[in-house]
Amino acid sequence: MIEIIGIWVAAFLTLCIYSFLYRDNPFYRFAEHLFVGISVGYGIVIAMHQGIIPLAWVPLSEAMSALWTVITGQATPETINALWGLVKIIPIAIGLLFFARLSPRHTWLIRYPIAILIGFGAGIAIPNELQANIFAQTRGTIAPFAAINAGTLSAWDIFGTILIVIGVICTLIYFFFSMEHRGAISWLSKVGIAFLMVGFGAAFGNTVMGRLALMIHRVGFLIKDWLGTIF
Amino acid sequence: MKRQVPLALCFLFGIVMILTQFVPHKYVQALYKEFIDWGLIISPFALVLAVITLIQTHTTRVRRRTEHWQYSFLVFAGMIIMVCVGVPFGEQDSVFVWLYDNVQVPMDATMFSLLAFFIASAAFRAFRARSFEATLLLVTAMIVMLGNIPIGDLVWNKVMSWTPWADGASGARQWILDVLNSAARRGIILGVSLGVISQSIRIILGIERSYLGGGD
Amino acid sequence: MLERFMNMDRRIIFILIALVVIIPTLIPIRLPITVSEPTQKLYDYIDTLPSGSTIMIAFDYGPSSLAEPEPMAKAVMQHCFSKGVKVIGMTLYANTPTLAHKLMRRIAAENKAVYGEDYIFLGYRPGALQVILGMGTNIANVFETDYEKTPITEIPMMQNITNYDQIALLLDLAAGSTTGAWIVYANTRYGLKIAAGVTAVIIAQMYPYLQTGQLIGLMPGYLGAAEYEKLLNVAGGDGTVGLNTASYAHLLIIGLVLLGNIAFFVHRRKEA
Amino acid sequence: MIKTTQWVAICLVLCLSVSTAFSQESAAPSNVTAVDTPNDDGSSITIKWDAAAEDTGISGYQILRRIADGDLEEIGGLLPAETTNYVDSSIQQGTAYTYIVRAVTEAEATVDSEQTAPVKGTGEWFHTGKTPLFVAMLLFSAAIVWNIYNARSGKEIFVRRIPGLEAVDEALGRATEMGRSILYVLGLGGVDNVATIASMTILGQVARRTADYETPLRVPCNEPVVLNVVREVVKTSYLDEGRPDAYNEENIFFLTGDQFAYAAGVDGMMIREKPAAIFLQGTFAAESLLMAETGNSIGAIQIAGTDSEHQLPFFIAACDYTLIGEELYAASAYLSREPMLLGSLKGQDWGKILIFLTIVLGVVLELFGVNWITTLLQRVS
Repeated sequence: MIEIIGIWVAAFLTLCIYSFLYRDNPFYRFAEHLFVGISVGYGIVIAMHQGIIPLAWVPLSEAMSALWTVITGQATPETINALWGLVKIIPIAIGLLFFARLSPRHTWLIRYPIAILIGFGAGIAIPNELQANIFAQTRGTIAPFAAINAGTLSAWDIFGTILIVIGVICTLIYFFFSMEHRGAISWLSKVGIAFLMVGFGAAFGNTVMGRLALMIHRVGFLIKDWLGTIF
Repeated sequence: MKRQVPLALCFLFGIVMILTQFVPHKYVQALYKEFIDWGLIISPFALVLAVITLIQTHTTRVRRRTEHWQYSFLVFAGMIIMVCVGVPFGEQDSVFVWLYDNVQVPMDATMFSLLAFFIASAAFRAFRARSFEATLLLVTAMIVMLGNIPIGDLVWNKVMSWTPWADGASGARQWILDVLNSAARRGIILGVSLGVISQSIRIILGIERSYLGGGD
Repeated sequence: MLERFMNMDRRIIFILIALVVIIPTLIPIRLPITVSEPTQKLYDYIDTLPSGSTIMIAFDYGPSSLAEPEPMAKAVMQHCFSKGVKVIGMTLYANTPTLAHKLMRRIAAENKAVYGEDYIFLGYRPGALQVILGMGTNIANVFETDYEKTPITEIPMMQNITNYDQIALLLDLAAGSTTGAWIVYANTRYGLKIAAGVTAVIIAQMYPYLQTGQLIGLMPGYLGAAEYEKLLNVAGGDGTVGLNTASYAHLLIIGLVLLGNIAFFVHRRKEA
Repeated sequence: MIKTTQWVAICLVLCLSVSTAFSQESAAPSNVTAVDTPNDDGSSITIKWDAAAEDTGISGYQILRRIADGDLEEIGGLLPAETTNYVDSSIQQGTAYTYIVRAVTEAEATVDSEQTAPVKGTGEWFHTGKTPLFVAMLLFSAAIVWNIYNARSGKEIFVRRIPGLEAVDEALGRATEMGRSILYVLGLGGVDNVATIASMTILGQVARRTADYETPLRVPCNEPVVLNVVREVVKTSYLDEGRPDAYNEENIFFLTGDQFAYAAGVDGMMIREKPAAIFLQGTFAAESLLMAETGNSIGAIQIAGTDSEHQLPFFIAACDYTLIGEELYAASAYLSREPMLLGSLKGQDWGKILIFLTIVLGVVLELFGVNWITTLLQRVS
């Protein structure tokens, strides 16, 4: 029974969302606002149960009880190790600074957590982007030429490998900003644009199947699962 | 206090995060794991603040009776139900899972599936051979789409069998993706990465500080 | 007229797309399918397994990409149950267990398979790599209990199974990059045979593995499921319907774009 | 210090005596060495030995280890016959281990190698394998800083035309004329995402112009921290333009953190508020086309920009102007004409020239069978 109610609820909401394709209407507005509310609620629950509780609350409370064993003189190496949990007070305190936003005089305090998070992201990004993207992509462009040297590629594959190098270089030239695109540069950057357009076309065409699959599945749900409960 | 300390913190955390990538020593790696946890602990506090602004937005709408104000109650209802069930009983609770499976997931999936319609209307409108570039976009998209369906191969082998791709449209599609698409993607990725790195350097060195806002 | 066609209300396109998706779902009109070699190989491999052997299926896709892998799971499981081959299900995705469990239950019910004897579902454990490696030495070390919280040791079909040595094949139903991990850690390290069923978007990434023989079979998206259904002689299976529908929709979009361009050229000539 | 050397000496003597005690057999694994695994956190030791000759009938190897004079313990199970190394990651840091590699023959007989010298696992303070990465990072940072420094000293820096950005004023002007609002979407990224920061800088520039025009600027956010930063950024722009009165905090609000619920909400806003101009700048995923196509349907001027290369085709198809990849990062420099941003843009171009040269040199070298560039660029974990 509860399952059938579930199917009906899901089917109703599915149709509400699809009604948007016609135009804005009360059913879509109903689903849209409910969706926003439910998803925010879900986000809060996940932030609690997968963020704050396991990462901050559990280590901190363990550290507190460990602290108690130290005070009462029953400390073991294990409980002393658990004292490290006290470190979590720092991020919690930093996080609490966000609430400074609520007091106009202390608003500037939220710059602290924000600066930390931004510094964090920037620091992680530099070596990772360099290695995973710049190094790896440059290497990926060069490496196939070893196979040309070894003579294991067909003429057609060699053509493809060379085409990739031309494509990469011309696309990079399109992204030159501090140079006026004139003469040879302009010509090469046009080749770069051509590569970009071909790449975009290919990616667009290749995505159609996946998007259709989503819709076919949704229609399948409506026709089989939902109408199936009626007929 | 108001500007220098945040900039110093940003610099400090940035540099430490860079160094953790180059120092394999266990103390540094432990610090890295600790900092990652810190990030995950700090962010949820901002969520509380954001939810407060969400509630403010919708109470204002209700109070001022702006158009469609009634729907704001739905936002509250959805949020309160999820929080009341999920916070005390956890995300494994059967009622919470039921709500997730039968309310949130279907709407997620349906919104996602709207793309099937939108991708078609966007293709119809945008894929016109107005210029050389637009023609390239159009032609490759068509070939790749043909290559994704079995009929495409049949048609291709009848009409286009003189092309170098032996196994029909799917062969052409594969070649386009492997060669032309990956060349363009590489160019984009290389450019983007340079942009990301230079912006990150500016942030860490405190040259880029627009995120601090104005004032002193 | 031409101008009106070129700038037609997008809702007409929406209706056409809806029709082209709904009609084939209701009235299956079959398009010709030739079975490709990678799917045939997978079918043959399972077909020649002795009754009583066990295969493992990894449901490595999320709720947003289940449309293509589900028909594949259905076809393969149907094949297994009809041959007396047992199936162990598991997933490397955190939010997939409920979904995969439901799916397995449904397919099993359709084929009158019994939980614990013909199939089980292990569920999810965090740390993909540790899970793949851990099961190589002992499955029970990673999954002490199955998804329904029964200890592995008490499940009838698991009595003679300790690790990959007793598993004839791993089929990875993937929407992401998990197949690579299975190949590197389960095949290279423990010699487990691997096959894959993947969504259309990631097919291109699979060909290298197929060429090196690291994948003994591959089902590419709806097409793979449809081919498998053809081999099983199932009419109107989810894969076949999906493939047909998707084909019609592709043809519709291609047709619309072509017409749009013809109109565009005719219009431009008139203007000039 | 003396203690350690003494200890090592004792161990060496011990090892030698132990090893001489073993009779040398032909099948015994030879040249067995155990060393602290380089470039790790000190949690493992690597044992290496020479491959056995073809006809010795070895079916596998076992690794045995002992702590000081303790008992031999077997670790890791039977290794295939073709292995020539093993990484023992089950060690206690600071403890010295000695190892023996035991060859197991097809006849189930076993032959032990000599015992290795004692070795401890230690963590390294620099990953030598990442030296190229480190050098590249320093070089690029230097290039950026140098160019910024140069730009600050007043040198004119040229920036090529970016078509999408020339449309910004047109879009804002039209919104003002029509008396409609402007919608600015920052995508899904958090504040630790660099594209989001770039988008905020552009938003700051857009806000300066809307402050003058008194056009409402609506910014629905989907990331809580971003919301707080955006409020600061926009407020600052209004202050700088001397229009703090025109700033309305309610226009910058949190919608939801869920990807598709966010798209549903933004679509709803678009269709009800009918903004005249829509900016979609930042990191996007599948929801890109959901928003761009709806925006197109209401006839708004749309200026998109993203570094998510998978979403670019959809923006190209549905928006009037699209900033492709790095153009998003160049946009803030282009709009603000701030020397520091222009300078770093030039630094990025130096980076491109470097990549360009590396590719050309690498290709030429590979064609002649020299692969040191690909080796330098190899991924190390």
